[in-house]
Amino acid sequence: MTVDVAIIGGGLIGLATAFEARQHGLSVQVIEAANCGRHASSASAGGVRSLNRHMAEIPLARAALDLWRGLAERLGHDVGFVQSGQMRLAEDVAGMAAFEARIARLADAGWTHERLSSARHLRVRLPDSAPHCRGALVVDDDGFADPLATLHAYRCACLAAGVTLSEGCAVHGVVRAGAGALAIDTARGEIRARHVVNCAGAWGGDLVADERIAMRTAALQMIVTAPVAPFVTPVIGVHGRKLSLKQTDTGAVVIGGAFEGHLRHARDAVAARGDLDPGRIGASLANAVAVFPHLAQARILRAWSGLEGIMPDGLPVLGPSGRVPGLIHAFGFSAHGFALAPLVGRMVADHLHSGAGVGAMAPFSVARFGTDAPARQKEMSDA
Amino acid sequence: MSKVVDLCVIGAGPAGLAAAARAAEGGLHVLLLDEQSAAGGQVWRNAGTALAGGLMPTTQAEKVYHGAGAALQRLAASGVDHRAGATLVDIAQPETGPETKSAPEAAPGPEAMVEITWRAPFGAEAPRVRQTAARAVIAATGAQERPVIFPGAELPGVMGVGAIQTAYKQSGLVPDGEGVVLAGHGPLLLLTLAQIRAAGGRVAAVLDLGPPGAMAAAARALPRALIGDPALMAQGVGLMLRRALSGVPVHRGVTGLRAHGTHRTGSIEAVSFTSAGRARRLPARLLGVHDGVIPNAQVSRLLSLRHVWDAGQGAFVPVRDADGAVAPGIWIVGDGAGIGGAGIAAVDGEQAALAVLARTGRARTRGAASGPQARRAAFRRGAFPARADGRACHR
Amino acid sequence: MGVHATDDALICRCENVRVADVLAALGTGIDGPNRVKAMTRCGMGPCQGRICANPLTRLIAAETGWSPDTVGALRIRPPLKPVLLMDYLAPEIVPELSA
Amino acid sequence: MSLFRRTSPPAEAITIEVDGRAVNACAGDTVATAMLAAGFGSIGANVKSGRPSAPYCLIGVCFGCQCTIDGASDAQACLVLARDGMVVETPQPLTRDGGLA
Repeated sequence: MTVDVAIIGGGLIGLATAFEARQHGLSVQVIEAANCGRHASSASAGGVRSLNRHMAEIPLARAALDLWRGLAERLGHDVGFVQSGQMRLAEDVAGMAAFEARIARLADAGWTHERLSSARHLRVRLPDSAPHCRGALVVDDDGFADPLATLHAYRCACLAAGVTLSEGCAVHGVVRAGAGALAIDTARGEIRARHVVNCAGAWGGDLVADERIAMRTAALQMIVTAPVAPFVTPVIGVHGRKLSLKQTDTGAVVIGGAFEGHLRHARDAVAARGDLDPGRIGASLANAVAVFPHLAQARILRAWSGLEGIMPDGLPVLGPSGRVPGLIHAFGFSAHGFALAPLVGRMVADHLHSGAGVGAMAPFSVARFGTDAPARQKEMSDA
Repeated sequence: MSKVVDLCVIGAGPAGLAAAARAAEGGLHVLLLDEQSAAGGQVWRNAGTALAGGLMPTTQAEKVYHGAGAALQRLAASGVDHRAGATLVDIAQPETGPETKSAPEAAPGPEAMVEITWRAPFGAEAPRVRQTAARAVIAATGAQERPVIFPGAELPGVMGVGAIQTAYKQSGLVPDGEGVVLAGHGPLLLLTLAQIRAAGGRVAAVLDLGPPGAMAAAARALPRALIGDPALMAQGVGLMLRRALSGVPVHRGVTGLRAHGTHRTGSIEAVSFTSAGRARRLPARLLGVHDGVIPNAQVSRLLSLRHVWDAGQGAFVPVRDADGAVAPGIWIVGDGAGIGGAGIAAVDGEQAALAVLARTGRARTRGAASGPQARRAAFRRGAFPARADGRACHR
Repeated sequence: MGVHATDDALICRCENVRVADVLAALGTGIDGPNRVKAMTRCGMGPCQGRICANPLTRLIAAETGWSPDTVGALRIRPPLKPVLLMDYLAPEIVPELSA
Repeated sequence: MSLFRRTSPPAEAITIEVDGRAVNACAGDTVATAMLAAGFGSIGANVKSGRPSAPYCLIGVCFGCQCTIDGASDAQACLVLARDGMVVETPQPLTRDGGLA
């Protein structure tokens, strides 16, 4: 029995693609080595961000925001989306200058969603922020959502819509299998499909023997504190500091910022995990306290890490494979894929259904990694 | 001063004390971290004060703290750097070989370091988190009471029977006045009942949560289960328990336990339950509950080790090799590896220390490996009863 | 999981998660302690499972009929005890074992 | 009326401050056993509901006695030896009888 679409990887990207493909009436099977959302999806701070995006990703991020606003209703489950806005603070004149340059560059490309906020506004909106902060880059209609609730919402919606979910089923490779079909070699035997979508995250680069894509696996560390009195609604980043900070409705503060832990068993998607590096946790916390001094008194309850696939140029691989007809890549979101998941799911599903939409995915095509393509200057934005 | 310690022991109960002292006597440089305020763990809590007559009559102290005095003197003489009040924060397993997607993971070499992150004792100057590299780690973090889940369990006025024991050993406190009810089963409940009555306190009722016959079995098991030296205790305690139970209403086969009260007041108002088919409600101020003890598995879970469910203990235990090793450079000993009581814990600790000494080529002939091994087997064969206190039936 | 664990009993006293909340999560196809934790917050409090981990595994086993080994247990994360942020800012290396 | 009474011979007397009030205790007590002996039926408070919580385990497992001692808000009263002059602040002191009267 050949399924219409087989999706390799049960993270948010895979589940979103599965759900949207079902809406087009396609038969869908998700194949996940561990359990859904085991890695990157559960290590996200949940930022739904178009602020400070790489230029090529801005159209996706802005379009994704529209989907997030209606996502709970579409899936029939709460995803915890809050339009809290996102802010990126500047601690000095150089930071503000960089923001002004950024806004000018965006204006040239016709984007106006990012705006400058003065020190005075900052004092009013974030009274607990450190006095030396000079202002901020702000997107008012950005927000955040609850990664675990979103994962659960998509998983339930997929099951309700009739997606076949095969967890604990490792995939060893994908090969052509005659006209218009692909064969997926899995731990539980071969699965045939008309289309295959590679949503394998940190393991996406190894899936196709003759289309290997170099990527690095990083164990990104997250920290959560015990609840403290409400002091911030938007998600906070800082120019020149690795920090992403958010306060949830329970009052807990979630601190991320792409500080990497120690990778263990990287090659095995089930056993792979990241052990924490106390020194780097200290650095991550120092960034948080530099901007919100009162957090020094907060209590850390838990720290964890999730494995992310990091691409050399910081951009995902999205679009048809160059070597295997019927295979679509959708991985390598380099620690900023959470916000894009609902949109990527729609784009890939629409492409599977109608064949259209390749143009919108062109900036992220796997072709950019052809042997002659010059190594892109790494313009990676913060998580 | 060396940049690295040879051995870091976590926990200063019977197992940790034996492991640290044996390793130091073998010439190792040992750091002993224990979050409690003094060495001895739970069974030998506050042993120093008690044995000096500061808490209870010394005759009673010698029974309750059998073996503690010797273990504390041995620690003092061994040169172990003991940090009371130091809390373990994290253990990072040794760096495996260079981790690249293409090169398979190389096993860590003998010199691979285990990185211990810990918090200095209360009152130390911030930042209190410290890091120490150790060639080996022995975790001896002991047991905890199994939490009993019932409506009202979180109310002030409800606490573990083990906690009532701890209040007695730490500060000589005994439940006072009306409405003291003990609910549960197992030896600890009976020992606490006896201590309350010996100190002139009254117990309003005992609710037996165990299956039929558990109370009698618990009485027989008490001497060995809780107090180190079985021979010394056998007769005296049995008699004490029969007297202690006299005159105390015991409700058998209790189900549907519920505590009633508000969070504002420092005690509960009543307990309700069903016994022999009849619904009962008793006024109560303090409810002590007990459903056995289980390993404190935080360290073994932190290390992502494999565990297996031990149906007899009703808890997971980490999978270990013969010496108690669970990973390269890491051992888990004592009740944290499976409930065995103070006697086995000390042997277990000694055994792991000898394995660490052997690994660093410093195994001394004195107390060679066969010694503790033989003692351990003997102890297991005869001294410790099969689990006698039964289990509350599963839903 | 003990005949006293009625629906209104708290299985996680740090996060006020009742037995009924865990049963509701199991009803939606969630089947492991760590996914129940993600859904209900059971085990996310300061004691990090010291009170709820054993009962949670036993409750899931009793409800699903699986063995506790199949059900598994809550993963434990550092720090093992809550630590003040300011205490964790620059972990000092302690090899010198002063008094 | 306290749930516990002392039965051991009097040890060295010390005084600690709890929510602004002087409390007599003994050397060798932990802050938790000192407060239980002095009639405090609860020490900590549930982080979400603010309702008072009491020691359940007394060995550092249940966090029912989490409070601020000498300015450190990560203290567990059952793990800290009581010292003369210690300042203890319980979370939500007004939510329990005998709190900040």
